[in-house]
Amino acid sequence: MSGIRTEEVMIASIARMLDGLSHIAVGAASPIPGSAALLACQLSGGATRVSLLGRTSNPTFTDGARELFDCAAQGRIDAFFLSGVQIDGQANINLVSIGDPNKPKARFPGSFGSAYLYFVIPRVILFRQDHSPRALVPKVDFISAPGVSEPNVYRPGGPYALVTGRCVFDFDREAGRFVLRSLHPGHTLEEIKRETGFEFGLPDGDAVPETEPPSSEWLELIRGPVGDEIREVYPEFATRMFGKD
Amino acid sequence: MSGIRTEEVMIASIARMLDGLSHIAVGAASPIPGSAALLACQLSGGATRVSLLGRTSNPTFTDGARELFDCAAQGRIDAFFLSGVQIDGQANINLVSIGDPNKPKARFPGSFGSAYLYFVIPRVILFRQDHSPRALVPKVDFISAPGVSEPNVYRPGGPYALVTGRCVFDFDREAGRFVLRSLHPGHTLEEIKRETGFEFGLPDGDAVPETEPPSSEWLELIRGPVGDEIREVYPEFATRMFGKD
Amino acid sequence: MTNLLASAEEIAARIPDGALLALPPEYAPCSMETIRALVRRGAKDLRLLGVPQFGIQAELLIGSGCVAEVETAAVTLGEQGLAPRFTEAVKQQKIRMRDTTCPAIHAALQASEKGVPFIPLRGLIGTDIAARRDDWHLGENPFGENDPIVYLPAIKPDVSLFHAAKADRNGNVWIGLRRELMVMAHASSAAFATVEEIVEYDLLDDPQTAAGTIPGLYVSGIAQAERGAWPLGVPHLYERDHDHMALYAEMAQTQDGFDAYVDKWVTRKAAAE
Amino acid sequence: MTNLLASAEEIAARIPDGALLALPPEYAPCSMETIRALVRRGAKDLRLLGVPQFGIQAELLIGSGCVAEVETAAVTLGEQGLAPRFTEAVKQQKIRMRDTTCPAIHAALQASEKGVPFIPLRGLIGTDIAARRDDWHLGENPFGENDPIVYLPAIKPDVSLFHAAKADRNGNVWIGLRRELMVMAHASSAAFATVEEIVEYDLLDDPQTAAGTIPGLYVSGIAQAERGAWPLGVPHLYERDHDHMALYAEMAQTQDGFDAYVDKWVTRKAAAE
Repeated sequence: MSGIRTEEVMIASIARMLDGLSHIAVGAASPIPGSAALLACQLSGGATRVSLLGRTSNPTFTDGARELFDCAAQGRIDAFFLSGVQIDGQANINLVSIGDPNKPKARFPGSFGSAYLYFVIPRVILFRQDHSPRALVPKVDFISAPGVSEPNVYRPGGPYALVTGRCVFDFDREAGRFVLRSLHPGHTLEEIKRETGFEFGLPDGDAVPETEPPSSEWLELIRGPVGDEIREVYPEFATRMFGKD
Repeated sequence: MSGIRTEEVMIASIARMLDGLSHIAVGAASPIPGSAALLACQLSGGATRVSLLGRTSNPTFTDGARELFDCAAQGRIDAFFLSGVQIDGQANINLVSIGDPNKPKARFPGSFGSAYLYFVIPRVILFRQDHSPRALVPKVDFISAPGVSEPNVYRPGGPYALVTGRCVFDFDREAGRFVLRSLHPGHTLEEIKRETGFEFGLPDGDAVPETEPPSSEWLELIRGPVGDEIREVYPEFATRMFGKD
Repeated sequence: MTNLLASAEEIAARIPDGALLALPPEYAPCSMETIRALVRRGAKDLRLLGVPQFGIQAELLIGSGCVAEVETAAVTLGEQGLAPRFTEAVKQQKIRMRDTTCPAIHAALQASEKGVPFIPLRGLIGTDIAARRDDWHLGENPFGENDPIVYLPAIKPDVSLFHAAKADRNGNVWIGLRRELMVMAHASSAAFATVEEIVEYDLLDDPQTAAGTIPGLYVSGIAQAERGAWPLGVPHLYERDHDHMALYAEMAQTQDGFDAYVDKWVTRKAAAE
Repeated sequence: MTNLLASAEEIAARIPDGALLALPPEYAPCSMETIRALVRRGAKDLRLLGVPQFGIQAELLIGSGCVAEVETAAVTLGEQGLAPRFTEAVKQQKIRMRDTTCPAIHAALQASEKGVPFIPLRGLIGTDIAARRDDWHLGENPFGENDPIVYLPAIKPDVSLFHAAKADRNGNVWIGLRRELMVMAHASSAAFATVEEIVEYDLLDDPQTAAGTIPGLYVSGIAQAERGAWPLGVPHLYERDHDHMALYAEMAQTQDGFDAYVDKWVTRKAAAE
């Protein structure tokens, strides 16, 4: 099976971080993490529960839109996903605007639930396919949700990793910075340094490992049952990735 | 139609206070007010809504046990009913115990929702068939819910009247005391003074009016459809009052 | 994953001594079969939370010496009168009694459901309930002026226990309009239910049924128990057994009478099955 | 009593200029027919509250100059991209924008539902959302030590507006799993709904249906509007019209294009009916 897409490398990378978790929730505008979560569910034989925002079939929740947030606050959600129009080296994310928020140069949809879920879900995985200095900045223009908090702030959750179209970073919560974990096949450390606007750490040892690409078995799942499931919420993504229904 | 029972005089007295209201709620252990509310609903041609705690048919609420309280707090309930093992002259009610609450001489069920609903429902009608110095006391041993509050306490609701087996009192919120409104047929002012443990005001004018007994039309409603409806929640009361189903 | 348990006995075995145990009132289906199993297993030091009030379910546990503390808005047998074992236990100081009021319990459970440490509530000020609750805080509304309001700490039960008409094999439990059972399950560390029937389809598949269903996500274990709420009722299935409740109310007037009731209806009845 | 209204037009006539108007997101049924009627009647100075986020429903009102202020967690057309009229209105400062986050909206509506002036919420601290909300209060947890927490003031909408699959003649509206619509109705001074169908039985009579029903007590008026959510969808009835949404997203890139869209799909379409 050839022609592995960047999205599929990202899906596999994220799915690996979800192994063994009980309950994964997926928010708005998250087709890649959504696919990763559905893949993790497939790989677990159904033991991993996935709550996919916007899905009408197989509802997890029966108490309305607030339940995702309440459920997370109760500690019943192990992993979630956030992106940002900007992400900085302290894992702050910006989903709102570029420039002065009162008279922005660019305006984006808004913060959704990030300002809450980033605090309460243990394993928040950041994702952003476009890996460029425009996206990965030294300091975000607007903090939708901060990567780290003062020690007295209640915060059982926070950033765990950042998966881009070029590489995977771990987030070191103690040090408050990203550490490069692996380079996607075909990408180089020099490229990452050039395309990343923030400082990041390097892994111990001589070389940066390569991101393990999805096996043919995983690709079959991604392009088969996962693709079918994700189509319900993300029809355009599914068509672009996997063709018409 | 002869042989009007005390309960029926009380039901009629309370129903008169409910005329024109939109929504009346009835709590636990309240068969007499419940019957009055159902009578008011009948008299209104169904325009008055009655929410009867414990009734399974015709539910008003669909958000669980909290909805009665939330609904009241929203200002959507016009009238409610409370009783007390003791009621005092400031309309404080006691539903808990006699003597030291840590080692009570007598213990009763508890305060139910009184400590809340007495504050937020505009027209709370107190009822107590047993009108004796034991029940109507100078000062309650335990305040389940206070009749009056400090001016800075949020309190859109409060006591409106007290209906006993002998008479009807209005409650004067400004003065913080009860004023005798009417004597049930066959009862005298001297008797009320003797049987009431607290001080109360007298109406202007020479004589205390007589409580208007229920008309034969009202009695037909009470003993007919109202009795049928109240039986669902209060089968023993209905059997005692109206005979077997 | 929800455990599919064989009986109420197995649920009772999973409710540890000393647990803060949330139970519904008489009229939301109560798992009386598990209550009896708790009596049989000799549970100790339970702390009972009435959501928001109690009847015979608390009576059986209190009279059997299973209870250390009770927090509730009321304990009553309704038209069968005062709850005799509760009344005596309070008078003899055999249990710690924490009086409260219905909406304070609902609100404090909602606080746990939302993962907030407290929730404010109107009313309450000037009551002897509030005066005797040193765990409540009389604070100010920061958005008002000279506007006192009570702050209630969140209540997070260790276990909530209830009965329902039906569940499925994924642990989803249909509770219909008894929404307080859902708040209890959300707010508690563990939730157990007995049910009249375990159905073979998924209750979440049909949107009509799903709207009244607690997802298995919140349910630690279920067991089938037909007529498991008896002598209480289940809406639309069977009525509260008023005659039996009157029998209980009479027998429980004394501890000896209560013990005879338990012997006949709790201990021996189970042995005969 | 709920008013049985003849059309979405009559609902729009009851939503006053300047109202704080709560609307569901694209995926909980939104009364697009009433949104179009509001554009036709030239509503002014509406303050929109997204519960918790917006799509085309806010776009149509903003682009038509009906809106003074927007409070929402997001505005997006989903897979059809950014919301062009919203984006331009923010950049040109034509509307007051109050950024927030989903759970803060839900919590603030629950506060109104409970009749409390505020509710605490975790998270939020250190965000620029909180830094820019001078109506939020950074306080302390009185039950903790050195434990800061945000206090959110209750939000009480003047009107909430939504669409649903069915209602009955008593004003009861079946919303199934879209429970946030119930919170909106509880929390608002007035609630209006368009529905696909008005049924001739009482939705509260059947306990299965009742569990997903907003009682008429909270509903000021209903009107039938078949396909009233279009181009959005109604779960289990019809899908969001992705092709039409793509057409909208393309036309609305400029104000002229948006005006042409409104002329064709809002103004003229109604005149032709």
